[in-house]
Amino acid sequence: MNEIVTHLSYLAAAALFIFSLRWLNRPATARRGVAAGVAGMSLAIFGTLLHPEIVNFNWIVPAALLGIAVGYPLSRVPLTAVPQRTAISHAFGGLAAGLVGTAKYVIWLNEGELTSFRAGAIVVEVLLGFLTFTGSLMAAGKLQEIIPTRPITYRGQNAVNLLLLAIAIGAGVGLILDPTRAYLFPVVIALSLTFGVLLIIPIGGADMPTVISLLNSYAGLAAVAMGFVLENQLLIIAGALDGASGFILSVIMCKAMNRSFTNVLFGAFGQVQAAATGAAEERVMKSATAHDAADYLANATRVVIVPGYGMAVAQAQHRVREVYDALTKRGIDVKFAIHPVAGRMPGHMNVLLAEADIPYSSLLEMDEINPDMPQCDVCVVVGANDVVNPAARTEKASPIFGMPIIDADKARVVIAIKRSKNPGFAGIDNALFYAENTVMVFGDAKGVIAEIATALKDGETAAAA
Amino acid sequence: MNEIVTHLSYLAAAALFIFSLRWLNRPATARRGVAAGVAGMSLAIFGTLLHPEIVNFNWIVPAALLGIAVGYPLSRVPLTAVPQRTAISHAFGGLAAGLVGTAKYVIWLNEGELTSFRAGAIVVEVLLGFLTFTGSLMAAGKLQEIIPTRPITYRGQNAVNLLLLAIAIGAGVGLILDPTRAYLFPVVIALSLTFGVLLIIPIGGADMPTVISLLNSYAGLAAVAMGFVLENQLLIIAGALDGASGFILSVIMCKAMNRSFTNVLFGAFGQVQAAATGAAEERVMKSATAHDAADYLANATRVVIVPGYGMAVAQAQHRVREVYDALTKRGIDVKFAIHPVAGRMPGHMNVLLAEADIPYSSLLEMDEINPDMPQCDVCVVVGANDVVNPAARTEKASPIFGMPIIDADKARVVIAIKRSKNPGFAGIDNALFYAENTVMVFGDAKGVIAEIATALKDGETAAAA
Amino acid sequence: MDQDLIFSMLFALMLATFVGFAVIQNVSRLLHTPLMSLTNAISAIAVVGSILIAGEQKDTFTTIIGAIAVFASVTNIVSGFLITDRMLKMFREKGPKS
Amino acid sequence: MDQDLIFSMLFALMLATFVGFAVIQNVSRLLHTPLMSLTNAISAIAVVGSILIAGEQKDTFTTIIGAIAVFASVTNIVSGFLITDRMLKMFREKGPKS
Ligand SMILES: NC(=O)c1ccc[n+]([C@@H]2O[C@H](COP(=O)([O-])OP(=O)(O)OC[C@H]3O[C@@H](n4cnc5c(N)ncnc54)[C@H](OP(=O)(O)O)[C@@H]3O)[C@@H](O)[C@H]2O)c1
Ligand SMILES: NC(=O)c1ccc[n+]([C@@H]2O[C@H](COP(=O)([O-])OP(=O)(O)OC[C@H]3O[C@@H](n4cnc5c(N)ncnc54)[C@H](OP(=O)(O)O)[C@@H]3O)[C@@H](O)[C@H]2O)c1
Repeated sequence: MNEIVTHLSYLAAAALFIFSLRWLNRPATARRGVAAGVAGMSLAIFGTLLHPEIVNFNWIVPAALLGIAVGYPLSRVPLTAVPQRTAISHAFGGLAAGLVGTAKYVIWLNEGELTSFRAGAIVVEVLLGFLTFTGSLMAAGKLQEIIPTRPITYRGQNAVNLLLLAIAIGAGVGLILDPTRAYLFPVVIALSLTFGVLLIIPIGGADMPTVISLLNSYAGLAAVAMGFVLENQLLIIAGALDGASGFILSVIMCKAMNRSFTNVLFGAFGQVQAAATGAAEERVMKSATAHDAADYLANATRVVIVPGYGMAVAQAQHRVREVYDALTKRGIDVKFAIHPVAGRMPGHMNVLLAEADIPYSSLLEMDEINPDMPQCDVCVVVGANDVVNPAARTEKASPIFGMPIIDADKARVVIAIKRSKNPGFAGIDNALFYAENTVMVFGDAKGVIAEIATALKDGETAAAA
Repeated sequence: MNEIVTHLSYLAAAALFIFSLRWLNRPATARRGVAAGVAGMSLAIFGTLLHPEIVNFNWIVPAALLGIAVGYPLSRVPLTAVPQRTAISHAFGGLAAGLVGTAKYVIWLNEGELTSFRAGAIVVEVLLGFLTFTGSLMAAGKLQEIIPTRPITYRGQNAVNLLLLAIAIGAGVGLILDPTRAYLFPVVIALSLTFGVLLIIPIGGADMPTVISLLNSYAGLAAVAMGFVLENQLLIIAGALDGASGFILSVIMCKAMNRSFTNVLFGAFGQVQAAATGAAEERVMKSATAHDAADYLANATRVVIVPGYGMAVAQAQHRVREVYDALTKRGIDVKFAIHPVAGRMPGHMNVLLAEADIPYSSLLEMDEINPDMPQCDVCVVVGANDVVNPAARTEKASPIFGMPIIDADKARVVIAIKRSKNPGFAGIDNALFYAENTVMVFGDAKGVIAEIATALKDGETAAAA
Repeated sequence: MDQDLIFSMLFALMLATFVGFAVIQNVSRLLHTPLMSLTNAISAIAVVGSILIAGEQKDTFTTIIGAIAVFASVTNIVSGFLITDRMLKMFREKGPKS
Repeated sequence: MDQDLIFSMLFALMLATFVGFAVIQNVSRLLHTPLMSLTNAISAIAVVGSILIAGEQKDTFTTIIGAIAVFASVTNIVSGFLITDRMLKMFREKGPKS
């Protein structure tokens, strides 16, 4: 009887998870999607707690409470830290998978219930799980810049990795052939943990978001493997959904950067940093004050704002909103140009601007806005860099060559707001900032934008004077 | 070993079926979809033939050959007969499901392997299977007009049907409670056969296409039930795909006719025939010759052609193509307005016009073309009637009230080609044909259009003269 | 027959229904007639069951009706796929000629 | 463990992958960040396995790592769903104000 209830709740949970993602297709139904997800998860847990094998909750309850205690604060991090949070929770996911796999192995080993199939499934689960664990921690570290974001490479790196991989596979096969070869199991664990580290080390910080999505799908696959271990379809389905999502997102990002997976994973992207920035100093930038910027804006009729990672760092979205309001109040048409990889996550800018209550009807995707850029009077680049770097169009040599960009340079006047002459995430110089029609306003985005906003509101601008 | 091969081929088959439908999303990949379908089916059969239970092929091979012999001609029917063919093959599908269910019952009964679950699954399979069988035959008959297309109703009809349904369910439950109650099985079969007939009788010919789609999904569900009987996931998946398709298509049709399922199934739609046509005679129609029509066309700049069932009956699509060529050669812009339920199947007109090699870029859906109708100089209605009947917009009383239509009446001049003053499928009068700006050209569509085409080609039109 | 298998079939049904709706909704209106005949052919998957019955030959009665089922399903497979392909052959991308 | 069950799981995997791709591809670009955190929460379904291990209590070692797994999964569930909802709350349809 209980068993049937469990089965039914798993069935319902799987369906709810699918609806959950389905409803995420547009903002109107998105929150219902979350509700469905929560319902599904609750059903899954409920169904699990009915399992007769569970002798008591003495360990489960405290662990769960601790999880809630840690989970809640993790959900309140500033939006700029979302990528790191995501990475960390992938780490947790991977850890859980790895541990469950290990436990199952130990239990079945003692009970002599190990089949080759089970051993195989466990090996895959443990490999993916622990690899995701350390890999995600590394990624989080690089995003938080605790670990040097530069790709770290050394001679024979690939050789070493391949060797380790070979050993890991060997050990795995060994376990499948004779599941009781317990001594091989720690080897698999150790190797997958090391592997996670070694795979991330040579990848530059600029590619971490892509890596995170990839780890996302690994975590999903680990869940799938767990499903095969526990003979549980719900795990397989939820895992597959997760895997698909992570995969699709990373593909989208690679496309938006015009890079291949292999290039992202082994390209050691972002090394050129030093070299590139060296060249920067020679040419001159025209710098201006926030007040000048306000004047330009006041006299424009069509304004396009290009937000980038800098806006996120500075938490400037609310100030940007003030400028948006001030301008629209003056009857000036203001649009936001959202590059698919602006910021550090897909959709990063959308979330920030939504937080600042900017109607998403005025957020345009790159492809929609580019044709209109030549008609744009003033283009304000708020802490964006790579996504408006014309080198992507022109310089074959550039590491971002071929990456579709927002044609900020086509605007009549470009106002670029950033703190310094430093390059962006890709670590390369940006010709836009030296262009004829560009003026730089140096300073923290939040401060600068705030000044502009006040200038516009007090109407103490050339136009109003 | 064999077993694994079978499992694998079923798995691959299921995936191929999904791709098959996926690739049908656009004409470019559609034929690949058929290839995938064929591959999937071949794999499924291959995997099945490996089953050890199969003692010999003495019965299978001849039966299959006979099937090929009958199937081939069935695939060569004229496109106008496609609805009937579809109905017939649903009948075959239902029959197969019903028979397999029956056989399984008998076999398991003798071997004493009947469980309640199996009995239940079999009952569902048999019910749906045989119901689809007779129902589809009836539908085919009505479409072929062997059986009177008028809805046949009598007092207490629903009461009778409900009673039968109750008995059927009772018998089914009886079998589930005690699967060995063999005497109940024939009752179920008999009832489902009768049911198929009774359900279709009260439905008018005009609704047969919707009914066919519905039967399509019943056939799918029967396959699903068979899957549960044989514990075969491939059957479940293929059946579910089929069920979804049939359901979606019938919903689309109902929407396009602004009718509800219940109204379609129990509305006895199309009875009003006689009554409605009675009114027709009073008002006058302006009739004209094919030659006049050619003149109108030659002097137009924007022409819209509205094809309907009549074009299909007359097989006039190739002549229409000639007119299309002649007009475009004269630099006249010609578009086709396709109503979602024009003809007798969803997409009926698209297939016919595609057969006549008319680029589908010039086929516009109702919603696309309606806004432009007022700018249309001449609208040629070729054997269409209900789909251009303004009553749907104006007359609350009309059975088709609220059905979205193509606004032919908004065109400057309307040329309507049909054989007589008879009403269309819905059996109701059409004000369009009496309108100020409408001229009727009576005659078989093929003949009339052919005349128009020659007139246009020989350039012996008012314009050219 | 054990629960796990029953439920694994229910899972398949649930998932396949989602797939079905997702896939069919993307089929171009242009191709709804071919869609009908294609799903038609696919639903002839009943051939699997038919072959088993006609092949097991437990007794004459079931063998005969099994054979009839094979005949019916094969008919659908052949006619369904052939007519679909026949229709699709007609759809060719091309600009209006003049 | 018998074949039928293994294959029924493979069927589930195959179908779920199709569903996943179909569903995710329809997610609006606007919501890709929430999508990441939502799938994140969903993949914490590993909680099922964790609870079983921590509940069976076969031996201290497995019980402890089971408990750790429960902790890790619950953390993801809580933070994942909460942050997703927090982000989505910000998306409100409205015309630009003036
Ligand atoms: N979004 C994704 O999913 C994703 C995925 C993979 C990779 N990426 C990469 O991330 C990058 C995104 O491009 P992006 O243009 O958005 O960002 P970016 O290229 O990293 O440039 C950010 C700019 O903001 C400025 N900045 C930083 N903090 C600031 C502050 N407090 N106030 C004002 N300015 C500040 C920095 O210049 P200063 O230091 O001089 O201030 C920097 O030039 C691309 O290279 C993309 O390939 C994104
Ligand atoms: N397509 C679908 O999926 C679907 C589904 C459900 C219902 N239906 C129904 O089917 C109907 C379709 O509307 P429709 O306008 O396409 O067709 P219609 O309303 O049935 O009208 C067809 C017209 O063509 C004329 N006609 C017949 N044979 C002809 C020939 N050889 N030459 C010239 N004219 C000929 C008939 O008039 P004469 O007899 O005077 O020639 C008739 O008025 C609607 O009522 C719709 O609801 C369609």
